[in-house]
Amino acid sequence: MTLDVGRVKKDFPILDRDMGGHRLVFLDSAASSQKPRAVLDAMDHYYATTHANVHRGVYTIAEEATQAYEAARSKVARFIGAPSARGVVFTKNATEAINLVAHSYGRRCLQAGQAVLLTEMEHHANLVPWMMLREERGVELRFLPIDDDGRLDLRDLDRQLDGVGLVGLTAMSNVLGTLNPVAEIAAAAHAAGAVVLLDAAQSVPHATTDVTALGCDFLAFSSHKMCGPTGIGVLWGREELLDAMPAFLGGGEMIRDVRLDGWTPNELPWKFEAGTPPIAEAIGLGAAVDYLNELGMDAVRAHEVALTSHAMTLLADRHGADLRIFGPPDAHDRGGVLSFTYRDIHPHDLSQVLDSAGVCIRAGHHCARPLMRRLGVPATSRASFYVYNDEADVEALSDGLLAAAAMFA
Amino acid sequence: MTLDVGRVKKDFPILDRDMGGHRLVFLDSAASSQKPRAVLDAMDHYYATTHANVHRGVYTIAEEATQAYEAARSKVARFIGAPSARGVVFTKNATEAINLVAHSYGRRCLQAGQAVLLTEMEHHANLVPWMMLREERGVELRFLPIDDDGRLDLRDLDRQLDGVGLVGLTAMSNVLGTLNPVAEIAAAAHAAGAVVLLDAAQSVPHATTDVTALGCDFLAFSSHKMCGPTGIGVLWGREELLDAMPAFLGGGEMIRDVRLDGWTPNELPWKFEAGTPPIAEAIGLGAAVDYLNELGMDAVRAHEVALTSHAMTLLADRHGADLRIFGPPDAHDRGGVLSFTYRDIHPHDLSQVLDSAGVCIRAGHHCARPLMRRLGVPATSRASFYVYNDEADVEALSDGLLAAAAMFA
Amino acid sequence: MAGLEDLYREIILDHYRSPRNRGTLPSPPAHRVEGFNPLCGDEVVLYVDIDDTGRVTDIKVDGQGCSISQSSASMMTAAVKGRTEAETRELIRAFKAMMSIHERGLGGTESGDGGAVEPDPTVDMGELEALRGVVKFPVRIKCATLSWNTLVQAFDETGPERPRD
Amino acid sequence: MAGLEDLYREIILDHYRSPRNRGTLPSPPAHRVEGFNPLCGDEVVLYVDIDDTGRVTDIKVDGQGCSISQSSASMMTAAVKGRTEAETRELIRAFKAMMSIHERGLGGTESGDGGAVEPDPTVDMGELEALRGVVKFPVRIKCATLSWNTLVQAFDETGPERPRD
Ligand SMILES: Cc1ncc(COP(=O)(O)O)c(C=O)c1O
Ligand SMILES: Cc1ncc(COP(=O)(O)O)c(C=O)c1O
Repeated sequence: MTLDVGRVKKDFPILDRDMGGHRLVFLDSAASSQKPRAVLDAMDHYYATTHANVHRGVYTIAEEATQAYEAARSKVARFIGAPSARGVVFTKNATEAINLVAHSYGRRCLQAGQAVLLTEMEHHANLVPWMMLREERGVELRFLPIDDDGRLDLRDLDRQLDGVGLVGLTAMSNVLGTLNPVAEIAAAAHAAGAVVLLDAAQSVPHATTDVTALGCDFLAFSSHKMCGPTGIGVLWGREELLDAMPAFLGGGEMIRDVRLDGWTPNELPWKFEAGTPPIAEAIGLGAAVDYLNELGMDAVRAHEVALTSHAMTLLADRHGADLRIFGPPDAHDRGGVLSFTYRDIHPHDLSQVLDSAGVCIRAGHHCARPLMRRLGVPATSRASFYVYNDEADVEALSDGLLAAAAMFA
Repeated sequence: MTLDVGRVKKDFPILDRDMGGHRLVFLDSAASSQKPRAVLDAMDHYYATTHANVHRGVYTIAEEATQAYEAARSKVARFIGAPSARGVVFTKNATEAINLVAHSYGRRCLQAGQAVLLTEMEHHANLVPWMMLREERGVELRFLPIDDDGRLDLRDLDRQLDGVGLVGLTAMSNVLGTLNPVAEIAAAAHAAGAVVLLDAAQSVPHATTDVTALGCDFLAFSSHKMCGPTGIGVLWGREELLDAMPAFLGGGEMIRDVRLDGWTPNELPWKFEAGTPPIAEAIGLGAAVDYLNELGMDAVRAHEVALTSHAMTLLADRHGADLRIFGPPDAHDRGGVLSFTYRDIHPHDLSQVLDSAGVCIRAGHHCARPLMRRLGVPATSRASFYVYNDEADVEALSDGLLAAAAMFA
Repeated sequence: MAGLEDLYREIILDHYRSPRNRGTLPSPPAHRVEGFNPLCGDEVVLYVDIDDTGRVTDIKVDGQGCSISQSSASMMTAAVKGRTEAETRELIRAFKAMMSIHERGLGGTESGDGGAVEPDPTVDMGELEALRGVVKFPVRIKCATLSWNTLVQAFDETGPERPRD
Repeated sequence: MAGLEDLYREIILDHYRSPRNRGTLPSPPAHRVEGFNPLCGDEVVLYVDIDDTGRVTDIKVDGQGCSISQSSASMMTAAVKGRTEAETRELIRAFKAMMSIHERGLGGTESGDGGAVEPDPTVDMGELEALRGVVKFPVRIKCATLSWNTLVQAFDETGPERPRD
């Protein structure tokens, strides 16, 4: 099955927008993807026919809302190969999901003296929560280094795992595109007695995910990067771990009973969902999962590998040494994310010039400042691909580079 | 200005739904309100024309998305009379807003030995986070009692405030409807050196709010109860306090800089917004604020007082001693929430019978189990009013009670 | 919307209005177990006399709840009194199977399975058949199964003290 | 969408390509101040010699950033070198006023005020006028004002050491 990008583009209403005489060429899906009509309609339909608060109402629409909300949870569970929906917790974004693990597992389940092993290529979302833990509890943080191709350097892994209680790593770098060898690292981590948290914010939207095959213990991702709405993310965790962890946020829904002298937590997954959850957002995410399943995640991945490979070749051909692309040289080793520097034009200026032709790329540190330091650049430009991008979009990118070169020559 | 409920009803698409031959009579807005078309369209339009991640993009749609997101913040600030939008933090719901205060202010700004004063009528959202603090830090919790009309008993307030660092109370009880004398309590609390957190989840949707006049230091509420979408809530706080508080969740957006050896926080309000925020939800909330402003919050309040007063009279007339309504007897002292018991019919059964006629009421403990214990009931039935309810809805409720009486006679 | 008559069968209302085996038993010797539905606050307290062989020699129900949880408890006591552990567990299984057919459980990711067992056609449900309509009202399933889950707990807690059959 | 020519005026590109007063000064005696834009990572390092009266006797810029932040810094150094503190602060005020007209600040709840001051028509902005187009590109305003805010910091930090004028 291959993607019919022409048809896919029609599913995304924003792509019809006129950008001052240009079409919209959206190359920033790694920051947040666009949404297909089906997702927008699912949410609108929900609000227009079924909305009520979930889990506590006896009446019909409350019951329907609850069913729809929980059905979305089951869809998400199947999408990531989770053995059961009980391990799927809805959060507000991937960041909250990681914070939940850092708070609840990090503060209460890590043994005294155990370290946390991260990598040099982590997004701030998988750095700052652990730094907060370091400040508060003195937990040691270690960082797996990267090599010059932007791959993790695992030669010293066993020594680095010694005394580690949790390994937190990204499945795919949002800057380098690097796909990390998660199963291998997870096996080593488990052998060393550590649990593994996978930041899958960049991988779940782009390739088939199977938490069992990956061998991770926690998995965090966001809806808005996978055709779903903003306002919702997911933490999946192994049930034994989630069961043993203390609750994180307190309030309605996450309790079994409350008395003035104490409270008892609810069952999984609700124990971790305090307050009114993102109901319409869950339904939108469920519709996004349906949409991606219809395209087929293997087709999505194949499309992105092909397009990335095409882009790398075309850009190298046309721009030669003016262009420096970071990360693994082979498109099969990476996701559809190209971070680059172009001549000595500042990424902000590059992005501005491209924008005037309707081309959206990101300029900056991509929430990975430690990685920027490691790469020795203050910022990069980044183009990222998704299901609605095609070779014409790569062409537009390449033309924009030439326009910028002319302007700043 | 009075509400034209007939016209208002037309703004809410769900009210057209056919409930097995009945119209939908939605009397559960205290749990979550319905959404007007204008709010749904604002979100749909945003996604279909403007979506991109906020705050970091140079390109046009990212800039527009950022402007729209921040414009929503300014709307919210004006809606609650906040001196500046810098004190308005978007959270996922009111519950997270309260947890933020309990974590960040409670763990780091409360002095050793200081107690927290709550009330017997709090929602679990304003109980459990403090109980967690009690378990973790040994902070003493005190509870202001209520009298038999469901009003706070303030006779002992000064003594109860002695040694208190924070007072957390609801502006309006979600069970009793009681409107608490916030300004008076806040003045006493400040005199005793305590800060005041107002749980305004039930008040902001229903009456004009002015944080300065209320005299509170923190204010928490949810979008989904005020015609806005799920997935977003608000914490407002006095800037001096927020500035002095440590960040809560860590990740992108809330940082100024990250190095492997540490990080520095961003400015307000972003310091408290980790990760991709609920962008479309903020825009929907902004549209809800516009919608409510157009109706006029004074008109909203007047409508609810009139309808509540009418309902209390009509129900007492028709059902006499069969019906026991909790809370203050005068509609002016309360919001549009009626919790009641009817004969000895269990609230679940009552709600089920009403549902069969399209009438939605809530049955249960309303996330206020300690209050249920104080009232000496395991559960109540609750009907709550909003802008789209009218006297015909009260009629339907009353008829439903008679049907239930016939069934369980 | 399913009709109310599917839920509130006459026999259910009868058990609700005149509950069987209502009350308490001295405990010990009776085993006392509490069940609780956190969503609605319904509580059931069972007092069960189980003899050495596991037979339910007496059973009483206390607590409060809606018509469905109350009548289900009442019917259950009538059905299990005098039965052996094996018979009781078989009935519990059959009842829960009847209740879980349409239950949206979180036990599995297959939609609507919830780890449900097919109802055993050889078990005679008697009056309990009247509760079948509850499955059309998913929120109420927890009401109907509350007392049954509590009874399982009673067996599980007392089990180790007696020879298993 | 505003056109690129509003942003990238020829004079801006000229300052970007050939920045004035680029480099460092020995510090001390020069005052060294760093400015940082967390959103894009742009950094500016100013070295300022301020004499006892507050006059800017020399100024150099180091660091890196986009064309807007670099050219704004370059133009600023050219504009303030030799000026008194009062003149410099007046120019800073006028420049920030020009930049903030359309800024969506969070300082106030009135839309788009951001505590903005009306530009002072008596201050001659000279070349700096070329940066006016930046206000049409709100994300870039922070780039344009970075060096100016850093200069304010330099004055604020050194101020206490000298007699105020
Ligand atoms: C008084 C009160 N406080 C807090 C909340 C919690 O709001 P949310 O569930 O949106 O976080 C509610 C609503 O359920 C409420 O009624
Ligand atoms: C690798 C990675 N991790 C985590 C995140 C954080 O996701 P969110 O901002 O949705 O919480 C992102 C996206 O920005 C990301 O790319």
